[in-house]
Amino acid sequence: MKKKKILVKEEYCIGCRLCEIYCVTAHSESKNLIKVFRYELGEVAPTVIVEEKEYTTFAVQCRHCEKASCVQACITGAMHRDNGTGAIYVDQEKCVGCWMCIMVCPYGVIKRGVNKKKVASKCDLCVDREMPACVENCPNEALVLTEVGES
Amino acid sequence: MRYVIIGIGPAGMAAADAIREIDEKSELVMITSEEVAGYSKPLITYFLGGKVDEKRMFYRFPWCFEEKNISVMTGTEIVQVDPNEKRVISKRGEEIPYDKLLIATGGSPFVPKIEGVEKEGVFTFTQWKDSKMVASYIVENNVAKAVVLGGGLIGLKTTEALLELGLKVSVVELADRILATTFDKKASQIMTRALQSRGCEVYTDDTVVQVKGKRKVSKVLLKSGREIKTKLLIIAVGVRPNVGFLEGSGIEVNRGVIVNERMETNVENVFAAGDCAEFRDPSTGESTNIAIWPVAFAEGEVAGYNMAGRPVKYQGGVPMNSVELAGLATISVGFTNVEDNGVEILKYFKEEENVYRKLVLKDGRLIGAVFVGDIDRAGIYTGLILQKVDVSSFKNDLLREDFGLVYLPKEYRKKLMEGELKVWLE
Amino acid sequence: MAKRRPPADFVVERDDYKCIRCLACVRTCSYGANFYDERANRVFTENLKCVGCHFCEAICPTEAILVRHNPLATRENAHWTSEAVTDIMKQAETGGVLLTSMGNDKPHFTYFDRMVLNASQVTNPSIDPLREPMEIRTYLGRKPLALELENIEGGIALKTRIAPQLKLEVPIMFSAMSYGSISLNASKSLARGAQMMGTYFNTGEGGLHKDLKEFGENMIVQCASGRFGVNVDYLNAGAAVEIKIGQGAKPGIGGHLPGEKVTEPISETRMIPVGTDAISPAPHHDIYSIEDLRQLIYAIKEATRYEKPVGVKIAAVHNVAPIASGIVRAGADFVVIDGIRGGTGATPKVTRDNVGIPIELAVAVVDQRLRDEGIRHLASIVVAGGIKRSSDVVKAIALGADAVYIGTAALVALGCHLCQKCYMGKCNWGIATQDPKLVRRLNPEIGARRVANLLRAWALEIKEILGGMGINAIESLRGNRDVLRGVGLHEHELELLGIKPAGEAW
Amino acid sequence: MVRVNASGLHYKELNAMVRELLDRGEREIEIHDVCGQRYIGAGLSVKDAVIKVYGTPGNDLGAFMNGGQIEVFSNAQDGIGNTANSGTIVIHGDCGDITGHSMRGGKIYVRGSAGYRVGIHMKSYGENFPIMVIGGFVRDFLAEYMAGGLLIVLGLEKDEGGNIVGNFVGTGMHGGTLYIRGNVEEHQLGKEVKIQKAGRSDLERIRLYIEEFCKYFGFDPDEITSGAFLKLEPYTHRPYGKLYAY
Repeated sequence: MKKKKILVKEEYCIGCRLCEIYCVTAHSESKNLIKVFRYELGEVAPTVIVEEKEYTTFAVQCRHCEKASCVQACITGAMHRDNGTGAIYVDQEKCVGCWMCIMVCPYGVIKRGVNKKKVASKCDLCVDREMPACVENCPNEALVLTEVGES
Repeated sequence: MRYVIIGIGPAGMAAADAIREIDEKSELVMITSEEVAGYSKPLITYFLGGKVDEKRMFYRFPWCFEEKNISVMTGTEIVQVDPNEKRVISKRGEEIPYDKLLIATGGSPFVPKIEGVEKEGVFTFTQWKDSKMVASYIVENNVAKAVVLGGGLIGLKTTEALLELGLKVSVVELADRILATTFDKKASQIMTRALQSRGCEVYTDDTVVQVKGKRKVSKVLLKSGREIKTKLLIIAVGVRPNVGFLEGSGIEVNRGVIVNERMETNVENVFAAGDCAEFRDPSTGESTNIAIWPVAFAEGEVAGYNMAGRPVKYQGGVPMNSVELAGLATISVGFTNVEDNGVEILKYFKEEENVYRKLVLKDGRLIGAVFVGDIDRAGIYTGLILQKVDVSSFKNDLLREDFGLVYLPKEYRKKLMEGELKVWLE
Repeated sequence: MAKRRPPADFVVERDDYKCIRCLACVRTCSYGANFYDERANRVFTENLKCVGCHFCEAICPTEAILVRHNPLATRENAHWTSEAVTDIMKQAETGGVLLTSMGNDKPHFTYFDRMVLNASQVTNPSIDPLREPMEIRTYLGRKPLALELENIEGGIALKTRIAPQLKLEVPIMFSAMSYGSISLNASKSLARGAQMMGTYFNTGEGGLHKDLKEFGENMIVQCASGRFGVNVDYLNAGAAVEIKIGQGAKPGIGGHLPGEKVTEPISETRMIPVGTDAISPAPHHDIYSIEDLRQLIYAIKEATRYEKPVGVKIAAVHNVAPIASGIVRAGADFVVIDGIRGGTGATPKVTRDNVGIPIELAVAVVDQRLRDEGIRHLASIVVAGGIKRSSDVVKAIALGADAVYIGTAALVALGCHLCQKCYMGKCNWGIATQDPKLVRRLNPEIGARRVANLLRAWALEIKEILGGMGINAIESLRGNRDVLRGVGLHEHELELLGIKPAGEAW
Repeated sequence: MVRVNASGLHYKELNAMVRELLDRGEREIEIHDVCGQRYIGAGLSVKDAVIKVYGTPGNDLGAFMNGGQIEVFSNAQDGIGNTANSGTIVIHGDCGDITGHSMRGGKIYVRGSAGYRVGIHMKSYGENFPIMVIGGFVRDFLAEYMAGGLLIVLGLEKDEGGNIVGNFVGTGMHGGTLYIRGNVEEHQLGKEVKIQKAGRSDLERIRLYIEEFCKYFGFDPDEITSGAFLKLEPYTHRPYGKLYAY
């Protein structure tokens, strides 16, 4: 199984945070930057996080770990690995918001959903797109999509 | 090869998964005393509160067992393990042979000696059936007020569910504060206030000494002399490893079943994992019985791999809990109540927002963390605790609001980002 | 009295409907021109701080930003231009020499644009470079007048010893830009690009950063008057050594990297203490004559065991032909001539805009002079200074060059928008800066790809043009001025260029 | 020890011969009958090599040198130690212009006097720290653009006008230290240098090099250090900081 993986190239992140904006837009209703800003903010939040300290900046999103603590810790089975893509998704219908996943994720990349649903929200590798929005729109290729594993 | 797993909780299910990862063919039998298999126990309070329906109770749908070629025996209480004959015997007298056995029977509720505790309307709360019974009892008896004995996690999660149902609830806790074993004083205090603000009464340094009423509960008498009118008393003072049936089997039991880092008991081909197991750390000689879901899952996985022949070692865990009560999310990881000399405490409290963070450091390493209100990115701290990372170089950054991976030493971050760190297993 | 303040050079216009307050422009402007007002929830620009680098425009995800020119709107005056007036304002304020960067931006005549190329029609059929062999590989270095062969057992061998050569798969190299004047990521981009395309980049006189050592086979090391970072290991680290006498952007004057830019890594490559000025004297103080130049050329040849070509770079000035002749006679294996449009990281504006001569004339007269003296084969000619498209390369070679150097064109490929503020060290594109936060903006993987793309595209175009003329090897183009015709040039200029006016047949 | 006769050899042949000997592992080479051959020891990088030169070598002796020792038993020409990185050059006679041009490390000891622009653009970096000691006098533009290192003029001989140094001493100097034994007039200095009397710590600092000088040429260090030294240093490391309008 070939598995998509986003590489984070810390040395090339310029801290523009466009990845966040495109992430939000990709997961929005309208898929339009301007409309998202005008009408949909508060309903979607980015699942990529940009960190910044002095000269160091980088974007980080769910690593879709081999041994995923979040999947192990999930009490509802909402957090699961898709056997097709190898990625980890959260089934928001199942999630009860116990935040066990937030407690155990060593990357701190699972968020409490921003909309009325108090359920976990995380990177889904943009399942419905060829290229995750953050990767596609990173102006300096600080996020790079690779495929690991055998085909 | 025939694997037998007693108990279908997280440990049992993780073990089954691990076994099937390696060995798809061999016979695998899972046994539970309950009538349903594959549901998630921590969800029973959510079920009571109406947040989770019947369908979503299932962590694993029955068809998953079929898909993985697992035979499930429900309603089967095991009363004896016979390692000499390599079999287990059920209450009904069935003899089930095994080649490899996993004991993952979890815990059973502890009921203190209280006068009148046998009356109708007194419940423990550890199984789905408890939840169902309480739910129908409330409806049938028009219960408007409940008393919950025990201010620990199960007690409070039950309280939360009862509040959701519109009941008035009084929590009675023997210790001087609620959440005494898992959270620190400040967190307890914040949570107490949050519960109180929702109309919940909290009595600490107190306990129920007598249940009054004819056939059914009508009021309870507290040690302090206070009487509370109630039709419902839920006893949630804790669980004990469910190991009584092992008596005479030769399997070493202390509080729980003693296991080594491969989840092996002293008896060959018999493993134990989860709430019923007591991990004896070979490097320290200390024994721990941490009854939480992630530990049960990890132990179960280790047990499963070893049963199927892949030598894997358990790295040990720390207690950790996450719960949202009265709208306040809280997380506690590791040792948060330590107060000896060698310990350094870092704290951060924003009263108006009910945001509280506390970090416990020892010998330059993080050993505990408490988060109330703002729990975002708490897992980064959990990682630091589990990996025993030396945090002294960035100690002063730990409490920053924007604390994140960027403050970690570059080496650790690099390893982390490349996915080289394994948290639970070696 | 009101404060005399020069007007903002640029105005940043922001479409408030399109602005989504993502603040990418605020976060990334190294000049701090963009700012966000939280209470108004709006993004503004302090136009005076804007240098017109267009980074914000490029990063804005919704195209909400437009950076516009803002010439001083005084009464229109063809003589007292906006530039002339604002320059005076600045100097009246500071009393200093006006500093600038990049190449000459004055509307001097560009001869390349007044020369047209030939193509085959009927006679001498044109060649389709996509299907037929087309050779643009170029060797730089001393060539023998004739080849002597000898019989050996089993065949014939070359008896003549060929001097060391540089082998270029495309006749275009990246000109000298020091680590210090440009960032390490910019250097890495050029180095890797050169490696990808089989050509060379040049270290400039900043010494050699350890990360660039691996590109030695595609590197020319430069030895200039400051001798920064020059030692015997450095001389041997590349494929060739270039002695820099002059540079088109600042003929006759030295260089000066201000102490505040001599950071730890820069100090390491230049081999000077952190924080001290890096002064390159105007002349090499061991070179006051052609004879002295010969001395340095041979000192370097001795130190590199005669294994590497040694070139000399000069600015194109009035006397360029005899000087070039002297350089060749002094033993240079290649001569680099940098025209008046050559770029730089920092130079007095007055020098950049007024000193030197156009490269087209320079290469024509140098080539002619060397031919006349019968020494053209002794050295290759590399032409630099304002080469901006593939046709310039073709025309330069037809005028007598062997290859060209590109500097500005390569930087534009990397992102440069010619804001001419390199000397500020705040380059938003991560090119002319040492600020780690800005340097990381230039991902050398992207940079290398882009400069390689540029060379690949130019190489294809060069082949197209050669094919069109019925020429199948760049060798046949060199000094082949018959393929050029002048349009609207004076007779004497045509004479100097050695070309006929358009309309005149062979 | 090998002996090479340079008589009638072109410098290219001579230097190739020397390099070959070094490559073969020779570590002591005597070159006799040298007559104007240039670049002797250019690029020399063999740390324990010793080259002894008899006769008069040509320009750029020891250029780009990076280790080893060259000893010249007569006068030498221009450009000695040009852009040297390390190594030692000892001249038993006088030498010409731009001695130690741009040198970044290594040592040059000259028994006699030297020409114009001596020590121009000497610089130092890290462990590389150039030292030059001239026994006699030097001409104009001593230590021009000097950016680092240590330069000592002992004034054991004086020029036609009785001076130890010429005019424009330290013009453009922005680093390093220059010590002169004897008197220098204010008008002889470039505007970037300040002058003061050398103190006890200065003398301690230069004593080692004076002793080495005396060791090569047979002088008495006590006698030399008994004279009064002047110390010349630049006012700033940034002489041209305020020249530009942005």
